Amino acid sequence: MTTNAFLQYCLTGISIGGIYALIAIGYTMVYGILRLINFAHGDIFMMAAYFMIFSMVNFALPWYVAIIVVITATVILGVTIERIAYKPLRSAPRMSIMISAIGVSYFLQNVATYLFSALPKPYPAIGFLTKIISFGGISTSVVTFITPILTLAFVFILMQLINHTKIGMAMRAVSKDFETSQLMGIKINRVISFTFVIGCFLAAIGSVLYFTPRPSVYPLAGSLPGLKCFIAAVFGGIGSVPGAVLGGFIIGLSETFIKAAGYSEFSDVFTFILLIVILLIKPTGLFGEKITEKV
Amino acid sequence: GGNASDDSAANNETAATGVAIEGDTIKIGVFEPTTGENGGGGMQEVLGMRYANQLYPTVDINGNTYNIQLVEVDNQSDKTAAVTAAQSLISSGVVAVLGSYGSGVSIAAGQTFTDAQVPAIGASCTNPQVTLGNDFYFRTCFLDPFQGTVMASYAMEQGYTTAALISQNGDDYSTGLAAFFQQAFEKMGGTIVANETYQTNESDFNAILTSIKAANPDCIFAPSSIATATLLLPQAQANGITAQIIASDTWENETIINAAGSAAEGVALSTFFDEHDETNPVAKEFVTGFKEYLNGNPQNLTSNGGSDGVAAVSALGYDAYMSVYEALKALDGAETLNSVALRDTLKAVSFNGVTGAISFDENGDAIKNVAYIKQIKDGKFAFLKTQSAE
Amino acid sequence: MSNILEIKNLVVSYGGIEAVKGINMVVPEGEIVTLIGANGAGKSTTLKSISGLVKPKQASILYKGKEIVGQSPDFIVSQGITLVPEGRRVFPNLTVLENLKIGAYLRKDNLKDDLEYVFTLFPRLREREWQMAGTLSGGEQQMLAVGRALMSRPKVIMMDEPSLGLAPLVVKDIFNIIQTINKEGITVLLIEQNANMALKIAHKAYVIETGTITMEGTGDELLANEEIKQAYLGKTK
Amino acid sequence: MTEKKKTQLKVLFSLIALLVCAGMLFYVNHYTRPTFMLRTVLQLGAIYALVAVSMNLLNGFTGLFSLGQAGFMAIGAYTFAIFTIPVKSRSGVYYLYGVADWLSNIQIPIWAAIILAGLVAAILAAIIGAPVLRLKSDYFAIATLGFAEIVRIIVGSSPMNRITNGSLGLKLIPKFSNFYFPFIVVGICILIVSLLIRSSYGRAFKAIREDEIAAEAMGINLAKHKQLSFIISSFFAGISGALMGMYLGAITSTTFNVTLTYNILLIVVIGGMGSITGSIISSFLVIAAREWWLRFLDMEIFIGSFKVPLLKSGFRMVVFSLILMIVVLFFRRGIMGTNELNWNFIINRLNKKKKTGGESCE
Amino acid sequence: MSEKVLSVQDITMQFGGVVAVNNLSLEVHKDEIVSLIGPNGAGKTTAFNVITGVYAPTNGAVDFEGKNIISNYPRGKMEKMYAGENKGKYKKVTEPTPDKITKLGIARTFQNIRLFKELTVLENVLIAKHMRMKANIFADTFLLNWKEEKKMKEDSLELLRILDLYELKDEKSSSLPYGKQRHLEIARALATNPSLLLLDEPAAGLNPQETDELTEFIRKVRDHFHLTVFMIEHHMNLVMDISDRIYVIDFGKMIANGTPNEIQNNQKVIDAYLGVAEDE
Ligand SMILES: Nc1ncnc2c1ncn2[C@@H]1O[C@H](COP(=O)(O)OP(=O)(O)OP(=O)(O)O)[C@@H](O)[C@H]1O
Ligand SMILES: Nc1ncnc2c1ncn2[C@@H]1O[C@H](COP(=O)(O)OP(=O)(O)OP(=O)(O)O)[C@@H](O)[C@H]1O
Ligand SMILES: [Mg+2]
Ligand SMILES: [Mg+2]
Repeated sequence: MTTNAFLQYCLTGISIGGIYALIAIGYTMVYGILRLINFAHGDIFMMAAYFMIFSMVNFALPWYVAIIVVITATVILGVTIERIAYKPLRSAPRMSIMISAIGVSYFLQNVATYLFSALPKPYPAIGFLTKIISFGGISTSVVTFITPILTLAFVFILMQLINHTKIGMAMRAVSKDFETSQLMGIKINRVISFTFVIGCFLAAIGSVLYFTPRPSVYPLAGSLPGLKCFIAAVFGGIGSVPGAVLGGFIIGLSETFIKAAGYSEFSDVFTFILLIVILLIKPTGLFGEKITEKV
Repeated sequence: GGNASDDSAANNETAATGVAIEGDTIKIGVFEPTTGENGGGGMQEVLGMRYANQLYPTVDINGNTYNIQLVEVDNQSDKTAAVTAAQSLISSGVVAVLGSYGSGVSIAAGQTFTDAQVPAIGASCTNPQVTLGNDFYFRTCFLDPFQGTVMASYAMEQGYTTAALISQNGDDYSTGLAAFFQQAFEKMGGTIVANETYQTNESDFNAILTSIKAANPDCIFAPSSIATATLLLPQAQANGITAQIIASDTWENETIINAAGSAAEGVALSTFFDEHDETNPVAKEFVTGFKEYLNGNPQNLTSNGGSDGVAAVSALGYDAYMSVYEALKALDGAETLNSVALRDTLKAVSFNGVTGAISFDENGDAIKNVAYIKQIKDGKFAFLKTQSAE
Repeated sequence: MSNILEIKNLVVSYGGIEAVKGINMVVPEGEIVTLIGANGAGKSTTLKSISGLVKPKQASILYKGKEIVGQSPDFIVSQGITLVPEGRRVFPNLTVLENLKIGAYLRKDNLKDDLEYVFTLFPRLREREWQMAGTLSGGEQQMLAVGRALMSRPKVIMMDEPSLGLAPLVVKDIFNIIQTINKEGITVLLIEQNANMALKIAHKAYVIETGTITMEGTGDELLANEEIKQAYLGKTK
Repeated sequence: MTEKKKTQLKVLFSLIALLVCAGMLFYVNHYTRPTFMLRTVLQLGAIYALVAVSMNLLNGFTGLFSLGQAGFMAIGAYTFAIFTIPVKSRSGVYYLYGVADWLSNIQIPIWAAIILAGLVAAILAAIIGAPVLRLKSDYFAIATLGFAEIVRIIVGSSPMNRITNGSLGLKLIPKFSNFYFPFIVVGICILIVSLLIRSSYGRAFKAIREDEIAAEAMGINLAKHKQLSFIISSFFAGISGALMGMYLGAITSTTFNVTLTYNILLIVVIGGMGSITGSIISSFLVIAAREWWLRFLDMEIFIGSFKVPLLKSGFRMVVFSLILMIVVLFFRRGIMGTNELNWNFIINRLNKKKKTGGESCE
Repeated sequence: MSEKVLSVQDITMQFGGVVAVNNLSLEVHKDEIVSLIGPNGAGKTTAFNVITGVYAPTNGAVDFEGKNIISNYPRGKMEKMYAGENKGKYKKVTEPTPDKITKLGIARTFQNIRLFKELTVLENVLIAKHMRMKANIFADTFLLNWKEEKKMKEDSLELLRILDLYELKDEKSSSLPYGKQRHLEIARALATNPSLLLLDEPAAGLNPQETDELTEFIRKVRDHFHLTVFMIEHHMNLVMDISDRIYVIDFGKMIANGTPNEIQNNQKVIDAYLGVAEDE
């Protein structure tokens, strides 16, 4: 492998890893607060892409307005889903909520097919993001370059929010105990909605960064990234934000290099084996809380 | 559980005679994916069938006029769902079945149709396994070994000696075609310098493309789904890949040009049909009529990906319907009117279709020995040449 | 003295089974009121109903004359009624300091004095300010739970078995603290298995048996009652 | 009434119920059109019932949240297919890559292949179980999901071309020899699982579900019992995979993807985690609803010239997903909860209705 | 004095830097009732957890009925962090899992009740009998061992009858009143046929009256089953009433041991744990 090729792979891996990280945060935060594997998260990400198409193609909005519209619409979608499909099941067994999440996932995929047809739709180009930059033999688009930077910036802000603000404290409290949180005067539904707001906000941003260099949207476009990001969240220890980010980058880089080594057929096999091996060494992921039950 | 002794004669009683034509309606099943991975292409194939049904809604047999009714089911591009979908068609009393887009689901459901003795006519399913050893499956398109060989000869003629392959793991259409191409290309003296695969619903091809770029092939053969094409092309462009990209019939779809834009320029592909072919009057008539049909209903236009481009699969869907229609007409004068008799008349059908003259060989495959090679130029599919397998 | 809480005909059922069957009781402002009764009698359920954690089948609960049935727990807390729940329930993943701060979640003013106050009551907590609450011992967690409740500056503090599983020395501390905060004007509604001590400090007491109130009176009255001695106080040493 | 008499009565009633079921199957077989959709629904429902019960054994009874069922089904289906596709048609099936030499002439009877399918799945479970079972709750779930995906990808990969036919999959798998076949196999398997559940080992599994630490303190060897449950569950998943192969006639690796596992999971949860009869009822209901009753939603229907709104291809799955959500909303613990639809349950229900309370049974 | 049943030798249990139990040694003799008391967080439950195999001790050994059953010394990562005494005294590693310990004849209850909530009272007890079953899973599934199963059931019912739980046998265990749940936990432990019974705060959450009843219950159990009882408790009435001997620990270390009378008057214990006795 030449140095150039190596750098190119690194860039690819870090960039896709950054997007995985953004989406994985959504999984991990929802899991942290509701202990729910939100199977629908990948599909919310897919819907965000359709919102972009509508704003920029059908309503001809300029990209900076469109992005705001997309973020708003995605957040509303996410919060609505939480209200309709998860909130009524707050006191139900965990598995029932999980089935509701699978239901939402099927629902979004099929509604998208029903409304927009299963044919891929072109994702609108955002001028400056698609510009090609090259330095020393490596050529890449702006978006590939800024994705990891944006990811890290968001993660930094998010960590501040969670660890050093009142709402962050409330989120951590709610994640452990609904009833007692209510007794503190915390409106748990608001806090949970807020968690979905953050998750969906990042999914919307992630979708812009993801679909810009892969400009094609179809109803199943969210399912594989969804699964991978979920795996990323588990890698890092589900519930942990820095863990999800690290997991995203690990998956992005490892699958890129495995493909680079010529084993593209087995890239997912390697990823899963890596996951299982890591779990065997650290049973709750890299940054996961140890599940120690006091006897 | 049950302890009653088996009495399989009862099972086969009706099966021996197939499904009879009764009443004044003839039901024809449409077995296509309209959701899932191949939902888009499947829907376009359905559009062709619906259009044909709209043009030829009735048939006269033995002095009676029958209405032909399409019964559509969605096989969800999923092999498990496909079998039950096929069963539900049989259950609703269809005498023939059209479809499906995507060979995998057709292979999965083939046995169901055979068991029920109901003939099925595939439109665009190109895998040899669909009709092989199945007396009730026909198809209106050419086969993958042929298509793979055609593209290999095309590549050779263009002077390409090295090629890279990209195919979808677990997808019989994609891997099958890649394998046929490889066989033919290597036989003709070419070398495969890279053989990459990806998972279903994969949307990031950067790593694969970087490897291929490093292998520096003359051309890249990438048989895949429409969705994959729209993702692969822009990423190839972004990676600065200059090798000629060639592909197969699925790629003849305007969606790809719309989605990939400039990245699609120059791609060459084989297909069944040429929209601009002036020499075939049937095709010419079909194209004008079909465009009107699409534009006449916004929902049709949405289903066709938002444009009125005529996809090859729509044309094949039309021809599949017409095959059954011709076979039904040929039933005129027959004593027993049932699906087995229909199968027998299908064997002898011969007519001028949109995609050329159609008649079936002993396997049930349409006898076609040329493919159209097209190239994307200025955002359009431009006819390049016809190519036969040499 | 006026009644800060009035509970009329409280009925609660869990999936068809009535746990509380029409309880009537009052809590006079500024007093310590205790509820005693066997396990499963419905004591915790009564407190949970007041704080809105369970929705009663029927009831009228007046707080300072205003109906609070049907309000959400966070609203009820905001009105000044705080519950120290059964089994401590500190937030294990928050530090001691954060646990105290979250007790004052609804308040927008400065917390400094109140923190200082809690730390004076429980010097042990000041030492453990930065420790994760999950790693505290049982007694420390109980102190934290009480301190956390105080941080919301309640007018009424309800405590559900605060002495459960605590060492004798700490039990005494807890009862002392209850009296201290009561002297500062906070009304206390207390559930205790340790009926001896509870009745000793209570101004008023109710006995609950299988969901109904069977007896009421001042703490001393009940302490002297033979039936109560028989049923709840056990052998006196 | 004495306990003994009661038990005898229950056995009698159960036998009658069994006969009624058999009779209904007999009726369906002989007096309905062979193309009747009910037949398909019953057969497919039975296969799903078995795999759902096998998943329930793990998830519902032992409390191990596993998402690996599709992987074990894949192993079962492929094992079965590889050893039963008629030798003479092998070259047609492996038309592209050819068949491995050692394989080209092996063909074993159907029943042996079914058992072999279960065994191979069980052996694999034994191998991966030891390390993976150390993981807790969702981490175990993800590890098993990962394992299932690994199996699926490897089965369909090019190095396996000459054994599994790689991406092209296998076809000409022997079909059910008669209508009753799947019901008999599934019936026997579910009977065995039910016997297991009520045995002392079954109780030990439930103890592990309720509280691992207490179970261990009661002398139950956690590792051994979890391993047993995992292996047995995989065995039956393997068998159901074989039946699925027979039902489909043609399989490819993508048949056994994550979605299949999700579908099984939703059957289990809707039926009730920890209820065998719940899983059975729910699989028939889910399959019937999705594959049969809701089909009409996919078709445009005209009444006269009036087009019924919304109906169009794809609408069925939209409605299906909504029904899913509504069902879990109203049956939070599934249709049956942890109860079984048996005589005790029915008697209790009746007693409750009559408000007699009465003494409890058994 | 009669023979030693349990002998805990120099046990240290360290969680990271936290030393929960520090070089603790104690003995329990046949047919005794011995109590372990101490402030919250003193390490009492942890000591129980070590004896029952939930945690492997960092250092030290445990003998049961004269045989060594647990032994460990600081190894690996712990070697450097180890802060306790008696380093190097123990060289053997024996770390049985809890089920092995139970099989040897030590049963326990838990500080926070841990019944199998969804299961009936009878099933709770039957599960404890599973361990001693001889049949393998195959025989058990296909009812080949029906005699054994029948015996198991009869024994369990007999046990419930002795302990006054028979009437409740078909109730879901979580629906029992709290006091009865405590009784059931003990019944379940007894079903494993132990010779040593460890009780962790059996009276927690009980009112004084119920506590008195429990005292009788424990006595009855001890006499009927000829058991040795080792118990953690904060209710001094119960402890002083029932115990033959008492060990007191604080910060993981033993600070006193002796008869109830000695302990009640031990100044160290009063300061750390009991507080000044109230005049009554
Ligand atoms: N969430 C619940 N679901 C069903 N039943 C419940 C629930 N919570 C309490 N119960 C039942 O309601 C009754 C009253 O319970 P409650 O907790 O109020 O009693 P308590 O007097 O506080 O007893 P304790 O001294 O044990 O705390 C009991 O029979 C209990 O089993
Ligand atoms: N798994 C663990 N990890 C870390 N620290 C632990 C763990 N288990 C116990 N500890 C710590 O060890 C110390 C002793 O705990 P233990 O539960 O043994 O106390 P105890 O004497 O039983 O107290 P109580 O009377 O409150 O039950 C405490 O400081 C506790 O926080
Ligand atoms: Mg209570
Ligand atoms: Mg303890």
